[in-house]
Formats: sequence, C-alpha cells, structure tokens
Amino acid sequence: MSQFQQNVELIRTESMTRDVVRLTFHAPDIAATAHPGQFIMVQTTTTGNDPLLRRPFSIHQVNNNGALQILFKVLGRGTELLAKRQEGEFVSLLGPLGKGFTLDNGDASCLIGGGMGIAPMLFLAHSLRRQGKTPTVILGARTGDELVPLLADFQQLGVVVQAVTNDGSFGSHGFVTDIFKDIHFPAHSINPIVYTCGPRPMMAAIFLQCQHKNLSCQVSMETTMACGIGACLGCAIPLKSGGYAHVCADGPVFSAKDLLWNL
Amino acid sequence: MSQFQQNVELIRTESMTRDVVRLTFHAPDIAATAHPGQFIMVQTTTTGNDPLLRRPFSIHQVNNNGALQILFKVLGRGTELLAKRQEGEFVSLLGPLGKGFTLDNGDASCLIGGGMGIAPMLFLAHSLRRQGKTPTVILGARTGDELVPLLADFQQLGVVVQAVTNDGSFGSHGFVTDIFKDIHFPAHSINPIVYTCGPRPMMAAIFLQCQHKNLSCQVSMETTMACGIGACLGCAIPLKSGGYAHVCADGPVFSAKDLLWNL
Amino acid sequence: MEPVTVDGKAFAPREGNSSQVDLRVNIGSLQLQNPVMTASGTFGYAREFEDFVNLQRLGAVVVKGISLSPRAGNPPPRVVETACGMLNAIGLENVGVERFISDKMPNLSVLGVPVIVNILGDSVEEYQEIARRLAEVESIAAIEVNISCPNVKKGGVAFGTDPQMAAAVTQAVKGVSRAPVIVKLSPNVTDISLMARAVAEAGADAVSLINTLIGMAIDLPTRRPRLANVIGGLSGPAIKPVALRMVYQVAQTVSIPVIGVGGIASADDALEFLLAGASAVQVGTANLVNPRTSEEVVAGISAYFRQHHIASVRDWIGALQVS
Amino acid sequence: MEPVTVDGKAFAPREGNSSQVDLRVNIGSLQLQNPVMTASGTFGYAREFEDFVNLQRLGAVVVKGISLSPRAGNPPPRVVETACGMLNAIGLENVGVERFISDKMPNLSVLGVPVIVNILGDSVEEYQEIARRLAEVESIAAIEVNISCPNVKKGGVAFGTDPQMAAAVTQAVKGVSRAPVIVKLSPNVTDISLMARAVAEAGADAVSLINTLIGMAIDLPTRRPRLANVIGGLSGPAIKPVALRMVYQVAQTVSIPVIGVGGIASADDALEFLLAGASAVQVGTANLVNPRTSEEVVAGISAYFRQHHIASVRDWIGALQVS
Ligand SMILES: Cc1cc2nc3c(=O)[nH]c(=O)nc-3n(C[C@H](O)[C@H](O)[C@H](O)COP(=O)(O)OP(=O)(O)OC[C@H]3O[C@@H](n4cnc5c(N)ncnc54)[C@H](O)[C@@H]3O)c2cc1C
Ligand SMILES: Cc1cc2nc3c(=O)[nH]c(=O)nc-3n(C[C@H](O)[C@H](O)[C@H](O)COP(=O)(O)OP(=O)(O)OC[C@H]3O[C@@H](n4cnc5c(N)ncnc54)[C@H](O)[C@@H]3O)c2cc1C
Ligand SMILES: Cc1cc2nc3c(=O)[nH]c(=O)nc-3n(C[C@H](O)[C@H](O)[C@H](O)COP(=O)(O)O)c2cc1C
Ligand SMILES: Cc1cc2nc3c(=O)[nH]c(=O)nc-3n(C[C@H](O)[C@H](O)[C@H](O)COP(=O)(O)O)c2cc1C
Ligand code: FES
Ligand code: FES
Repeated sequence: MSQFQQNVELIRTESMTRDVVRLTFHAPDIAATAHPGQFIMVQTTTTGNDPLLRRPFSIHQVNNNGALQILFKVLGRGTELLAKRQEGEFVSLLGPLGKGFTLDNGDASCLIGGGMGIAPMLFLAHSLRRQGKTPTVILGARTGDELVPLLADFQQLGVVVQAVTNDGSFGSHGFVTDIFKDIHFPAHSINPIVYTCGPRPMMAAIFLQCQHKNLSCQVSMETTMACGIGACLGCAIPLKSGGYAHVCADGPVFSAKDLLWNL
Repeated sequence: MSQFQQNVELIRTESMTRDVVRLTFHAPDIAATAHPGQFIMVQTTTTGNDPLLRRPFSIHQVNNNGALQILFKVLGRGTELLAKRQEGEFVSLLGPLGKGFTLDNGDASCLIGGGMGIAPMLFLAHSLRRQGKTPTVILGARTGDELVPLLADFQQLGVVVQAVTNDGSFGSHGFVTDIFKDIHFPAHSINPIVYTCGPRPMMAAIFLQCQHKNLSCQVSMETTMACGIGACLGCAIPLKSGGYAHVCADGPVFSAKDLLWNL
Repeated sequence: MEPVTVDGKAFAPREGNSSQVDLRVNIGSLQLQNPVMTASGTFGYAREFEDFVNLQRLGAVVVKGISLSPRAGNPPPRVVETACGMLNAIGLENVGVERFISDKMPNLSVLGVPVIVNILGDSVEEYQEIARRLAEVESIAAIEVNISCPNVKKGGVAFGTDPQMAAAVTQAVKGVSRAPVIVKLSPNVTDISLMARAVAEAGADAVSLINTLIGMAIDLPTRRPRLANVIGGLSGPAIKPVALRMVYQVAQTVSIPVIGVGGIASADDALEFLLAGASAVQVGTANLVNPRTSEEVVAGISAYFRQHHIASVRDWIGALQVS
Repeated sequence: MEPVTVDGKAFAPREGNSSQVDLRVNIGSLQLQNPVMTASGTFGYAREFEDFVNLQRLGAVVVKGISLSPRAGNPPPRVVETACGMLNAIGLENVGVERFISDKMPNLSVLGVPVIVNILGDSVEEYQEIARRLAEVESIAAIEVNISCPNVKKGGVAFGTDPQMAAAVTQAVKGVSRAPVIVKLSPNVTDISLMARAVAEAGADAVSLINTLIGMAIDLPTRRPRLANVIGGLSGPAIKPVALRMVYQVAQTVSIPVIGVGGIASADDALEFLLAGASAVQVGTANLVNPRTSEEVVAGISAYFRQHHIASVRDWIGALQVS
C-alpha cells in the first residue's frame, strides 16, 4: 500500500458550474494504486505558508493513462487558489490515502452521492462496472446546474442515474432519501450494499433507512484534517464503541454502523 | 501631495534579463502626481498573508496616458510572485511615496545609476529633459545583459548614455566611479548636481568624489520598510547630525552630505 | 420585526430604522462611536493616513508611545518580515512628551476623532510624570500605558511581567490622569489574567492586549540577527490565535473593558475578538499593509450587524457560544 | 585546503574527503548521526512516514506523547488552520505506556533510527511510573518529558510554568531512567530561561523547546470556538520567531544541549536554530504538510555545509555573530 508525494502536471481544468471545478492531473503512480473512496491531499499554495495545510479531496476518477481527477466546490482560500491553477502548472499531491469502499462482498449495490459527495461515486461506479456489476446510482444536488455536467460521465459507464434536486430544477424534486426510500433490491441479492457520500445529515438519514431495510451501509466521512496520513491524530471521529477513529487512516469510508451518529 | 491606494491593471510585463522584470501598470492617479525619485509599495500576494508586507520599488517611468513602470530584480519571494503576475491582472499599489529628487536648482547634472539603481534614473532623465536640460547619464551593471535592454529608453529621451560593466561585456570595463572620475562640468555651471542610485558602496564612492569636486550629491537610499508611509518608523537611516531620518517619508532621496556614511 | 435567535441566544433588533446599528462602546468614562481603534506605533500621528482613511469614522486613534524625554530609537534594521507577521525593534523612537504636546497635539486635536496617547517610561515616576504633563491637555481622550518596558530601577525586569510593578504604575498614572487610563498588557507572561487583575484592582479603567510577542530572526548569509537590536516584537496575523485566547481569558477574569489587539486585519477578525469578550479592538500591523484597514473594519462590522440583524454591538460582545 | 574565515571566526575544514561533513551531535550520553529529529505528535509512530522518508537518515524520531493509561483524546474538531500555522487540541490521545511497549516499540526498534519517547503525566508520580516502565525497554534512546500538562494534584497549574514543579518532575524521571532525559519546555511562561535552569539543575540531560503557544480560533458563522476544546496549541512557521528567540536565550543560560523546535520547515530554518545555539532541531508541523521535510532538512544541512566548507556541525552551533 504505497503512498506518493509528487509534483504532477495539471493537464485539464473544467469549470463545471460557477463554483464547482474539476481538475485532471497526470499522476500515474497515484492513479495506478488508487481505490475508489480513497482521497488525496493537495497543496494549494505555490509560494508562502498561507494557507499552510494541504486540502483533502476524494479521488473522482482515474484512468489507465495515469489521469487522476478531483471535483470540488470553491469554499474558501484553499479551493480558490486551486481553482486558479492553470493547465501545464505543477501541483503537489499526496496519495492515495485512506481506506476506500469495500467492493467485493455484494452483488447488488446502490450509490448515493449528494452535493460534492458525488465526487467519489464516479470512480466507485467505474470500479463496480469493471467487476461486471450494475449499481443503482442516485445523485442529488441543490440545483440542476450542479448535476447536469456530471451525468454524461456516469452514463458513459452504462449505469442508470436517478437525479434529484432540492429545487426541482432537474430530475425529481426533493432529496436523495426520497428516491432511496423506494429502492428495493431483488429478493435474492447477496449482501446488498449501500455506498454513500454527502452532507452528514444526508448520510445519517440514508443509514437510518438502511437499518430499516437491513442493508449494510458504507459512508465516506469528512473532518478537518491536517496531515491525511495518520500522523497528527487531528481527524478524530467518534465511534459507537467509544473512543475515536481517524478519518484519514481508518477511513474516510466507514461501515456506518460503527460510527456514533447521535440520530 | 496626495497618496493613493489602488488596485490597478497590469498592462505589460517584460522580461529584461533572466531575472530582471519590468511591469507597466495603468495607474493614472499615481502617475499624474509622481515625481522622479518617488516610489510605490506593491502588494505581492493575491491570497493569504505570506509574504505579509508590500515591497518598495522606485518609479521607473510614467507617461501621460497613465502608465507607470517599475523595473526590478527577482531576489526573494515577493519579487518572484510579482514576476509571475500576468497582463490583465490587477495589483494593489500605494503611491506615490516619499520625497524624490530636487530638480530645480541646477543647470548641469549627472545621473549615475548602478544595477537596479538605474530604475529611477529613466523617470529623472525624462523630467530633466522636459525642463530642457541635458543631463549626463552614467549607467553601470554587472554585465551587458542587464544594461542593453534599457538603453533605448534613455536614448529616446535624447540623452547620451555612458555604459560601464563590471565584466567589460558592454561599454567600458569597470565601475561607474571610473567614468564619473573623468566627468567635469563646464566651468560656468550654476549649482551642478549629481543624482545617484545604486548599491550603498557605489553611492558612498560617488559622494566622496562629489565632495572632492565640490558638487552637490543626491542619493536614493534603500532600507527595509514595512509601511512606506511614515507610520511605523521602521525605515531609519542614521543622520550625520545624530539621530535618524526615515527613508520612506524623509527620503528615499537625501542630500548625501546629511547622511552618516562611515566612509 | 421578529427577534432573531442565534444558537439559542436572542438578539433583539433595534427599533426604528433597521439599517442603523448601534456601535457605541464605553471605555471607562469615554464613549466611542464604534469599537475600532488603531494600535499604537502602527498609525503614526494619524495624519499619515488622511489620504486613505476618513479619520472621523474611527472609534479612536492611539498614537505612538511617548516617553518623558525624546528617544532616537534603535539603529536599523528595525523591521523584518516573518511568516504571516513581522518583527519590529523601533526602540520607541519618539519626540518626548513636551514636543508631543507642543508639536503633535494641536494637529491631532482637530482631526475629529478621540486621541488616545500611549505612554512609556523607565520608572514609576517617569510614567507618572508623563501622565501629569498630559493631564494638562484637555483634548486627550484617554491614556494607554505601555508596560512592556523594562524598569531600570528594578534591574530591567519589565513592568508588564510583574503584577506588583504593573499595579504600581497603574496607580501612579491613574492618580494624576484626568482621562481614563487603559493599561496595555504584554503577552510574554505565564498568566496574563493575573496581570489584568492586578491592574484592574489598581484602578485601570480598561486593559488592552496584546502587545507584541518577543521574537527573533536570523540572516543565514551573514550569520547575524536580522534586527540590529537582536530581538524584536512579533505582530500581525501570525499572533492572532494567541491574542484571541488571551482576550477571551482576560474578559472572563476582569469586569473592566478589554480592548483586543493582535493580527486584526478585517471586520471578521474584529468580530471574533468582540465575540471573545473584547469591548473594542485595535488594528495594528494591518495598517502598514493596507492603510485603509481601520475604516474598512468599521464599515464591515456595520454591514455584518445589519445583515445579521444585530441591533447593538453590546449584544455581540462576549456572545461566544461555548458549550 | 585553507581554513575558511567567516566574519572573523575560523571554520577549520575537515581533513580528507571534503564532500563529507560531520553532522554528529551528542545529547547527553546519546550520540546522534545528525541533529535532525522529528517533533512529538507530528510523526505518528514513524511507520506512517516510511513511504516518504528514509528513516535511517534521521538523527532520531520522537514519538507521540505517552501517558500511564490510554487516553481517548479530545472530541473533534481537533485541528484548525491559522495564518501560517495551526492550532491543535488532540488531547494527548495515546495507547498508554503498556500498549506502547507491547504494540508499538517492537515495530519502532527495528527502524534503524534512535527512538525518543515523549511522556506526559498528571502528577510527579505518574511521570516517574511511565519512565520506570520505559526503563525496561532497552531500545529507547532517550526520554523526552513533556511538562506542558496540568498538575492535577496542584490545582491544575501546568508543570511547565512552575520551576519547582518542573524540577521535581525532572528529578523523578531522571532517578529511574536509564536513557538520557530531555525536558521539553513550554513557551507560555514569563521567563523560559528560569525554567531551563531549574530543570538543568534537577539533572536534565538536555532541554527541547518550544512546545506550542496557547491559542484560540473562533468560527464566525456559528459563533463558536473552532476547536471543541476551545483552546489549543499553536505551531508552524507563525511561531518560528518566538522559538528562535527562546532557543537563543536558553542556549546562553544553560550548558546542557538545547534542542530547537518551532516552525522548522527547511534546512535554512534548521541552520538558523543551530546558529542560535541549538545542538539539534526537531521538525514538527512541517511533517504534516510535506512528509519528506525531515530528510530534506538533513540533506540540506549537509549540502550547505559542503558548499560553505563547514567541516563539522559543532563549528556551526552557536556561531551567530552578535556585535
Ligand atoms: C476525505 C475528504 C474528502 C473530501 N473530498 C472532497 C471532494 O471530493 N470535493 C469537495 O469539494 N470537497 C471535498 N472535501 C472537502 C474539502 O476538503 C474542503 O471543502 C476544503 O478543504 C475547503 O478548503 P478551503 O481552503 O477552500 O476552505 P477553508 O478556507 O478551509 O474554509 C472555508 C469555509 O468552508 C468550511 N469548510 C472547510 N472544510 C470543510 C469541509 N470539509 N466541509 C464543509 N465545509 C468546510 C470552513 O468551515 C469555512 O467556513 C473532502 C474532505 C475530506 C476530509
Ligand atoms: C525606496 C526603495 C526603492 C526600491 N526600488 C527598487 C527598484 O526600483 N528595483 C529593484 O529591483 N529593487 C528596488 N528596491 C529593493 C526592493 O524593494 C527589494 O529587492 C525587494 O523588496 C525584495 O523583495 P523580495 O520579497 O523579493 O525579497 P526578500 O524575500 O524580502 O529578500 C530576499 C533576499 O534579498 C535581500 N533583500 C531584501 N530587500 C533588499 C534590498 N532592499 N536590497 C538588497 N537586498 C535585499 C534579503 O536580505 C534576502 O536576502 C527598492 C527598495 C527601496 C527601499
Ligand atoms: C512598528 C510597530 C510599532 C509599535 N509601537 C508600539 C508602541 O509604541 N507602543 C505600544 O504600546 N505598542 C506598540 N506596538 C504594538 C502594537 O500596538 C500592537 O499591540 C501589536 O503590534 C499587536 O497588534 P497587531 O498584530 O495588530 O500589529 C507596535 C507595533 C508595531 C508593529
Ligand atoms: C498535532 C500535534 C501534536 C502534538 N503532540 C505533542 C505531544 O504529544 N507531545 C509534545 O511534547 N509535543 C507535541 N506537539 C508539539 C510539537 O512537538 C512541537 O513542539 C510544536 O508543534 C512546535 O513545533 P512546530 O512548529 O515545528 O510544529 C504536537 C504538535 C502538533 C502540531
Ligand atoms: S489528518 Fe492527521 S491523522 Fe488524520
Ligand atoms: S517604512 Fe514605515 S515609516 Fe518608513
């Protein structure tokens, strides 16, 4: 399980919406060893120590040519700086980091991405398809603008996407939970599994539904992080059994039942 | 004597040598009120507080269309960042600052610029020419590469430039002092004056020669500066009479005889 | 209009014109139109900023530290940049109290903004003597006592690190001062609350904090200190977390107003210090980078309060939610 | 080869292969191949860095603070970025000394790099008990005593702010420890030299400084502290000037080796601390940003010494030119 710190070339920048950006790096070493659900830490500055820390982003997609993508929303100074980087510039990446989604145990799966939680779902869907599986994919966003530019990539994989927007501007009107409510796995499914990433309240609601439906549920969690490599113990997340796990090393993907949700 | 803090457009970037850059801003307010020898403080960062402080640069040239130029060598992080700024971007300038050269009293003058000390000499030569005067101009640099790209601008003003390089690769071989040694103002000159800017040892040597020749000598001094506007008292320079002057407010141009040179 | 509830605490919007917010704060008997001051040593004698700031918009200006006799200050280099901060060793260069009164005060007193005079001395008597002289100048709004200086009579231990000495200076100045007395605390102590309590009990009308942290920088090529004075005072964004912590701590210790200083460069920064319990703030190093900062902070606080329906700054001061 | 003179001080180049420089330093009875360590709490248990750093190139690794019983640590958020720095309130999460010895030490002792164990306790007895247990582990190169913790028996005053208490801890640990004892000093004190002298007299083999400055950050939108623990420790480039000043000060006060920590992110930074009088340095927060930093610092120091014909790091330590 090797990790790399490399200065890699930014080979493509895409403005998906006003404030959502997709960057493609030529990062063959990281791409070759990455699993869906893993993340990278990205240096945002080129000079100076402010902002000091790298920023974590899920791996959105990789390909065989060494391309690695991240998809992110511009929120603060770090993402602002990253959004300004130009094609041909070099960016320092650290990865692949953390434990990704568990892919092997089930034959039926549902992928639920909300907001920027969609990011890791593309890589995950891709990997499942390569295993010959056909996941159900539910993608939710505040508004259609944030969803539409991403659909083609999922469709190319040959998966059916159920789109839902909070404002009803595209797909169904409502929340991913409204759609998931009506999803029923075939009766004969072996270990059906739900993968989800998105705002914490969304994931909590999905987990609750999974408990009712007796489905195992994997969640990709966010915390503030300093190092991303298990060195600082900064990224604690409370466990149901007491104590803390570390999102960067023990996650970011967890079995939802192991976490303390305060539902 | 108004000062401005303005975000102005960078309208032209020129790489003069491997590490000397000239930037042209559209800064009509500052350009209109600037005097030769004055300087501006330039913000080097676009995000973050590192480097924190602005950097001081002599005003290299201004024109009637509101263009304002600086000429600088890339030394550290601040100048590195500035050298990377692109045409069309906006940069925060503070200026015009300080007290420039005194132009009015003499009819014969010699301008001596060494290294980046050449920067203010173009604006000064220009202003003297507008007063109908024909200054003698001595420009020195380590090597020809640093001098050649600047000559045309002086020649356009109709002044004769005596070039000297430390390595002899262009013009005379030696130092500006070697040239100045042989400069003799006409016997009937009224208040002949020497203006100089460059490394401290160079200015000290010029001043020494001026004393022997009984010439008044104006020097443009450098110190570390925080504010550039007389607020922090950080830019002290020892005075011959005891105590300190402040380079940003009382200078950067001083009558050499008022300063403590430790010759 | 509905009262607005934020995290369980009700903020009553002001009656009438909702676009007006009440920014007035009191520092002892002094009422300021808003809580934004400039920090001593970073705003010259205010005139330097006239082209950039409408001075009448500020709560107050604090001028450079004044001593009994003129001081030439330290040899250069006096300032050096550090990561997100700077070190200064100006050496308290100033014209002395007499020339301050005769040359500077006449200009300052017509600016239309309260003028607070920062003072410093080498002994209790010196502090008192400066305060006595300044008491004759009616237009001085308050005295800020910089106790970070070494006490020459007590072997050079700084007044700001010994509670008894700090109390003695406070009492001496308070005894002769007409205007409210603010004591400016040094962060270079084990327990700043102890210092705050000592000067509060000695009669200080307010405390301001923090002064600079003591630091040092080295120039590798010459293998020399980068400041001629070897050590200097660290200021700027780098020290903001330390300042915020100390302000929070002191605001819970003393009942006199606390003035927050340290790394404030925006209205957001100022709002955080006020949340932590500061009754007012001072903008320091940021003035050197963006001379308009102080006025921008005033405008930014107003805008934020209007947007969030905070009627009065007094509802905001100390409103930090600690669970 | 000619001896090289730098600012009047002669640096004798080493005989023989001039591309080899002698970086060895001694910390008490412990000899390190070079003066570069990692700082406690920023390098995990070293294994996390195996992909990035050739651990055998480092002078030593210092592992996360170990307490007598396991500690779960603080609730999140535990870290927050500040200007050129970060605040942490990890809450000393660790597996406790028993599991450290059984689970972690076996892995650590085969890395081929000296392992220094950072320890912390709530009472003198607890510190001593941990040291006693660790004394049974032969492969431990040194003990670093983190005295920034509150003494629960003395009303929560930190060991690191009271010279007597610091001396008591030092003596207790030294009494049972086989390996050299380094005492790690807190910068949150009025006079760090006093603390250094106290622990040196109590038998410390070396001091390391600085630990983090206490700071705080506030989240404006929620009006809450950004750390669940409210306050945390400030580290990173922002604090380097304070660390450098304290190292300089302490190096002139005590004769035991001083280990410099605080904001070191490059060989240049490390060289400055050594100039100021540090016999070794620790790389902390920089590991979190660039996990290769520690090895890069070793390589950078070597390259610098080769380029400037410095034969031995011992010629460089304390060579700051103060006129
Ligand atoms: C494992 C992991 C994977 C992630 N993957 C992605 C991804 O694929 N795409 C993506 O867009 N983002 C992702 N994030 C979140 C991303 O790291 C943050 O949005 C980013 O660090 C913000 O940096 P900034 O400098 O722009 O914001 P800052 O200046 O640090 O903060 C700006 C504002 O955003 C808030 N903020 C900061 N971090 C977060 C956060 N994690 N969640 C919500 N608000 C935050 C701050 O509180 C502040 O109000 C991931 C986070 C983790 C831990
Ligand atoms: C009034 C005034 C006018 C100036 N005009 C010009 C000009 O027209 N063109 C120009 O190229 N420069 C000029 N300078 C110098 C210029 O300000 C510095 O070169 C610049 O600030 C360096 O910034 P930096 O961030 O790149 O270097 P830093 O990272 O700050 O420093 C890098 C290295 O350069 C050294 N250094 C820093 N400042 C100076 C300095 N002033 N002189 C010599 N070495 C220094 C530092 O010690 C360090 O070793 C002027 C300075 C003053 C005070
Ligand atoms: C250049 C400079 C000069 C200063 N002079 C004084 C002074 O004369 N008296 C004083 O009490 N504080 C002085 N200070 C400290 C500031 O008033 C302020 O307390 C400190 O800089 C922290 O605030 P900041 O981070 O906003 O700058 C000075 C600070 C700087 C940067
Ligand atoms: C996340 C984190 C955890 C830390 N944990 C410890 C610790 O357990 N024991 C200790 O003595 N110091 C601890 N420290 C302090 C560092 O070892 C170091 O003294 C301090 O961070 C200053 O150095 P720096 O600026 O290089 O990080 C920790 C620092 C950080 C950032
Ligand atoms: S972010 Fe440092 S341990 Fe997880
Ligand atoms: S640089 Fe601040 S007074 Fe001159």
